[in-house]
Amino acid sequence: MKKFINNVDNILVESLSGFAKAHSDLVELHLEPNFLTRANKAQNKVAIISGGGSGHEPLHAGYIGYGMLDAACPGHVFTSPTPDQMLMAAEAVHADKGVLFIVKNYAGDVMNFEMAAEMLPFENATVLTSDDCAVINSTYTTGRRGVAGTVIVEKCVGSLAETGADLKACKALGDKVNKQTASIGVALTSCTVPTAGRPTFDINESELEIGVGIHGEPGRRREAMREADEIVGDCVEAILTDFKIRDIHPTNKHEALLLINGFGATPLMELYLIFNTAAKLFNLQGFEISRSLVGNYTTALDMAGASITLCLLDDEIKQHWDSPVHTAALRWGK
Amino acid sequence: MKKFINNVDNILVESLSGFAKAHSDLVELHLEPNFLTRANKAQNKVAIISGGGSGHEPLHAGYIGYGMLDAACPGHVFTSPTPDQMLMAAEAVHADKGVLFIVKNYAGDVMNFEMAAEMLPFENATVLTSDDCAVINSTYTTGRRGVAGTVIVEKCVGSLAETGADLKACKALGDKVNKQTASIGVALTSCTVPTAGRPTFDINESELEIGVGIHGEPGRRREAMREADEIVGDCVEAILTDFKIRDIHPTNKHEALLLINGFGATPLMELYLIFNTAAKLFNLQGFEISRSLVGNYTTALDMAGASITLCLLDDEIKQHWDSPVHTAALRWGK
Amino acid sequence: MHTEFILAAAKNIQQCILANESTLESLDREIGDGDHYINMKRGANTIVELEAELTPLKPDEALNKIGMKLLSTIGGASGPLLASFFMSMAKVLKENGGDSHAKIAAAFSAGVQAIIQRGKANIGEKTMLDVLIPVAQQFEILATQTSDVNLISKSLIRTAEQGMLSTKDLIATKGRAAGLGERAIGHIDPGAKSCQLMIESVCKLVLEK
Amino acid sequence: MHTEFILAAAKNIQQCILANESTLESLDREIGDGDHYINMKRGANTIVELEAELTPLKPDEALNKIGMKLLSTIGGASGPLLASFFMSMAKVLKENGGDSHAKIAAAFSAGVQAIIQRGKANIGEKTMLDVLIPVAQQFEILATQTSDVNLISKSLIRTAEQGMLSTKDLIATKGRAAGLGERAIGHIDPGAKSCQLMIESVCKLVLEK
Ligand SMILES: Nc1ncnc2c1ncn2[C@@H]1O[C@H](COP(=O)(O)OP(=O)(O)O)[C@@H](O)[C@H]1O
Ligand SMILES: Nc1ncnc2c1ncn2[C@@H]1O[C@H](COP(=O)(O)OP(=O)(O)O)[C@@H](O)[C@H]1O
Ligand SMILES: [Mg+2]
Ligand SMILES: [Mg+2]
Ligand SMILES: [Mg+2]
Ligand SMILES: [Mg+2]
Repeated sequence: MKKFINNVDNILVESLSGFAKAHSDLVELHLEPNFLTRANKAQNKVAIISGGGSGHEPLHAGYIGYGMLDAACPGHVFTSPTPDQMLMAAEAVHADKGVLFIVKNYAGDVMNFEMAAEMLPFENATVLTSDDCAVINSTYTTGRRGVAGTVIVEKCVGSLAETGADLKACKALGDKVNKQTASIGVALTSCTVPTAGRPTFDINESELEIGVGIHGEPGRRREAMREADEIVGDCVEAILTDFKIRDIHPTNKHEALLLINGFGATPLMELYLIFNTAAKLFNLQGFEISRSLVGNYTTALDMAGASITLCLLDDEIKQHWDSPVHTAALRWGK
Repeated sequence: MKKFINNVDNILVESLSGFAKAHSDLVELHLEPNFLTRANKAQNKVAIISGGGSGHEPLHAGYIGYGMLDAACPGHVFTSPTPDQMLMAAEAVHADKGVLFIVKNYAGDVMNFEMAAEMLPFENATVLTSDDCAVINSTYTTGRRGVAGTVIVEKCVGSLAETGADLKACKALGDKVNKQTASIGVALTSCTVPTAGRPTFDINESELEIGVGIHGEPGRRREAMREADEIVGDCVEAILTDFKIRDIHPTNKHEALLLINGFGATPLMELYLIFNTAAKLFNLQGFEISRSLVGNYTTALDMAGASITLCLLDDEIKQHWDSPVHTAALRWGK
Repeated sequence: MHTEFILAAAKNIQQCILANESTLESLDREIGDGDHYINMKRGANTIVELEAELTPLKPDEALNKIGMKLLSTIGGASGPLLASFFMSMAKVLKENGGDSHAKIAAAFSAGVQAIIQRGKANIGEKTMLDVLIPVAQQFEILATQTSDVNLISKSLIRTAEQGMLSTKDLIATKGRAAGLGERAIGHIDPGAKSCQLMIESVCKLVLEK
Repeated sequence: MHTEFILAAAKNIQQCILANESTLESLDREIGDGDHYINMKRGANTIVELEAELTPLKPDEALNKIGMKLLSTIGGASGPLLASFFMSMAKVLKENGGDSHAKIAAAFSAGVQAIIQRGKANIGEKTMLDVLIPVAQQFEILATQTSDVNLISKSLIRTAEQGMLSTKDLIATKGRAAGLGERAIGHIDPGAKSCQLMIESVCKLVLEK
C-alpha cells in the first residue's frame, strides 16, 4: 500500500483539517466527536444532516453548504459514524424546524443514525437512500444499498429545505428522489483500506466485478473484462430491469438525470466515454437525458471503476436539481 | 491494462463526445480537426485558446466557458495537437481583438502552436506556462515544463479577457501569473497510456518518484517511500528554493494560492491531507494561504500522485482568481 | 459477577482480538468491507484504557459505561449492536442483581435480545446472532442444571464455536454480506467470529481460576 | 529522384516503423512519455494511405504534400520537425531540381536546417539531429566525391547508426528528456532511433535496386 499518509490512525483528522482549511468559507470542523457544519448557521429551515463512513469523498462533507447539507458526520474509513456525532451535529445546526437525516442504507449506518434519532430531543425524520440495484431486493436481503444516488437526494432535499419547506415535505421529496433513482457499479480494481494495508479483494488483469459496492463489497458477479460498450450495456440493462421490477414505468421521452460516478482511480477521460455510451443507450430506450453529472462524487478510496446512476426527473426534482448550490464539491447558480 | 475503452484508436473522440454531450450548455465539439469552443461565441474580447495532449482532463476542455477559455485543442493522449486544430479553433472563436494562446512549455506543444501562430492571419500572442520547478532551469535544459499552474494562468487571463482588456494586457497578466507560480509533482505509481497498454515506468511498492512530469516523465530522483509530511516537506522546500533561484522574494505574510492537484488515481482524502500539511508548512514560512484549490485539475491519466503549486498573489491576480467562472471543471460566482 | 472480573475479561478480549487480526480482517474483506478487525480493536482498546474509571463502579454500572463507550467508539454495524448488548445486560443486572449463574445468564439473554431488536435479525441470517442466540439459550439451560462453572464454560465455548462455524454455509440476509447472495456461502461471518472469540476469552478466564 | 521512389520509400519506412514497435516504444517510455512509436506509426500509415493522391505529383510536390500531411497528423515534437524537414526539402528540390546526388543531398540538408531552426537545437543535444546532421554532412560530401549510390547508401546507414548510438551517452538539453539531467544517460533518444531507421529503410531500398 502506497498512500499519502503519516499514521493510519490520524489520516481522517488530518484530512478533515485540510478540508476545513481549504474551505473555511463554507465549513467549520468540530472534533471529538467529529462533525462538520456550515460556516454560517442557516436559520428557518429544516436542518439536513448526512454522514457515513469516510473514504467516499467528497461525500458527505463536500456537500455542506447553501442548497445542500447543514452538517455531515464522517465515520472512520468505511465505518459508520457513531450516534454522539449525529447528536452533536444536530444540536449545532437545528433551527427549530426539525432535523432530517439522510442515511445510506447499510446496517451500520441505519442503526447508528437510528439510535441518534431515538435520543434526539427534537423532531426528526430519516430518508434512507437505497439506489444500488446490484442488490436485488428479494426476500433474502435487508434491502438495497445507498450509493451515488445519495448525492441527488441530498441536492434536491437540500434545495427544498432552503425554501423553508417543513420536515414532512423534505422527507417526502427525499423518498421520492430515492425511489426514482437506480445505480449500479463496476470495479476494475479493489480499493485498499489504509488500516488494512492491502486490497480488499483480489481481481486479476482480465476480470471485472459487476455490482460492486462502494466499500469494495463483492458484487453480483465476477466477469471477464470486456469493452466499455458491453459493460455499460449490461449496467444500463440492470437499471432498466430494476425500474421494471419495482413497478416504475417511465413514459416515452421521460427526462432523466444521468450520473457517471468515478470510484476514485478512474480518469475523467474514461468517465466521459462511459457517459457517451450510457447516454446513447438510454436515448435508444426512449429517455431524454436532460441533466448530467460526470466525475468523482461518491468514491471508494482508490478503487478503479465507476457507477452509472439514472434518476427519473419530474418538474419538482428538476427544479430542485437546477437550483443554486454552493458547496465544496457541487456548485452552481448564485 | 484495464480501462473503460472500446478501441484505443477511438478513445479520444468517444470521450470528447461524452464531454460535449454532458456539457452541451457550455461547449461545442468540432471534429477533424478536433477542437472545442464555447457553446455561445463570446464577442468583444481577446479569444483565449489553449490545448495540449489529452490525458490531463479536465485540462483543457473542462476550462472552456465564461471567464476562462474560448476554445481548446486536444491532441492524442500525451501528444501535442497539430497546427490545423489551432487554426480552425482560432478561426471559430476570434472576435477581432486577437488571439492569445496559452501553451504548456513542452517542445511539441511549443512548436505546434508556434507554427499555428505563424500561419494565423490575425493578431496573436502566446503565454508559455513553465511552473514545474522539478526541472531546474539551468544551461542544459530547454526550460521548465508547464503543469498544474497552467490552470491558474488560464483562470486569471480568462477573467481579464472578459473585461475587454487587449491582447497585450492579457499576455502580460499570463506571463506574470506564470512567473509567480511554482509546482512540483510526486508519483506513487505510473500512468498507462492506452495505446502503449503498459505502465510508462516501473516503480515498486517502496519507492516514489519526486519531480515527475504530468506525462509520467521521470523526475528529479527516485526515493524511498516515506510518510506524507516528509514528502510534502521536500516539495515545499523545492518550491521555496525555486522562487529564490529565480530571484523572487515574497514579503512576509505574502498572500498565496495553494493548489493541491491529484494526478488521477489519488483519493481526495489524501489530497486534503497533503493540503493540510502544505498549508501548515507554508504558513511557517511566512505565507498566508488565502486561496486554495484541491482536486484533480491537471491529471496524468491514472497515475497515483499529486502536485503542489504555490502562486504568489497580488491584488490583480486575486481579483481575477476570484471573479466569476463558469466552466465544466471550475465554477463559481455568477 | 465482580467488576474486577469484567476488567480482566476486557483485557483478555483485547489480547484475543489483537491475536486474531489477520483472521478477522480477512473474513470481513471476503464478505464485507474489511474494517471489522479495526472496529473491534478500537473498541477493545478503549475499554481497557477505561480501567481506572471502571474500577470503582458496580458491575452493572461498569457494563453500562462499557456499552455507552462502545456506542461512541466502534461505529459500523457492530458498534450499536455490542453497545446495546452491554447496556441491556447492565439494565437487567441492575434490576435483578448478578449473584447467581441464572441471573447472569438472564442478563446475557437480555443483551442478546437487545441485539435482535436493534438489528432486526435472528438466528440463521449469518450474523453474530448465530453465535449469541445459541450461547444465550445454552447458558440459561445450564445455569438451572448445574453450578459447575467449568462445565458451563466449556460447554459455552463449544456452542459458540459451533454457532460461528454454522455461518459458513449460510446465505446472509442481514448486514453487509446480504448483498452477496450465494457468493457469501463458504465464508464465516466476521461478527460471528469475533463474538465467538470474545465468549471463548471470557470462558477461559473462568476456567483459569 | 522520382515520385515512385518516394512512394516505395514511404512503404519501406512504414514497415520498418511497425517492425520496431517495441524498441521505439520502450525508448520513449524510458526518457519520454511513451508515444513516439504511435506518433510515427500514425504518420507513416497516413502517408502510405495517400498513395493515390501522391502518385501523379512531381517529387517536390509529393514531398511537400507529405510534409503538410505529417504536420496535421503526427503532433508532438516529432510532427512539426519532420513536417518542416519535408516541406523545406521540397522547396529546395523545386527551386534547384533533383537530378543529381548533389542536388538531393543539398535538399536533404535544407530539410535538416529547417529542423534546426524549428527546434532551436543542434548536434549533441540528444535529439534526432544527432542522426540527421552527420547524415546530411556525409551525404553532401559523398555526393561530390562519388556517383556510386551503393557506396553512398552503405555509408549513410553507418553514419546514421553511429549518430543514433551517440545519443546514448548524452545528457539531453532539448525535448522532453531535458528534464532528466543525468538520468537520461544510458538511453538512446527515441527520435534519433526512428530517424536512423527511416534513413536505413530508404538506403536499403536504393541498395536493393
Ligand atoms: N442486523 C444485524 N444483526 C446482527 N448482526 C449484524 C447485523 N448487521 C451486521 N451484523 C454483524 O456485524 C458484522 C460486521 O461488523 P463491522 O464490520 O464492524 O461493521 P460493518 O458491516 O458496518 O462494516 C457482521 O459480520 C455481522 O455479524
Ligand atoms: N527541439 C528539438 N529539436 C530536434 N528534435 C527534437 C526536439 N525536441 C524533441 N525532439 C525529438 O523528438 C523526439 C520525441 O518525439 P515524440 O515522442 O513524437 O514527441 P513528444 O516528445 O512531444 O512526445 C525526441 O526523441 C527528439 O529526438
Ligand atoms: Mg464498515
Ligand atoms: Mg508526447
Ligand atoms: Mg465491516
Ligand atoms: Mg513522446
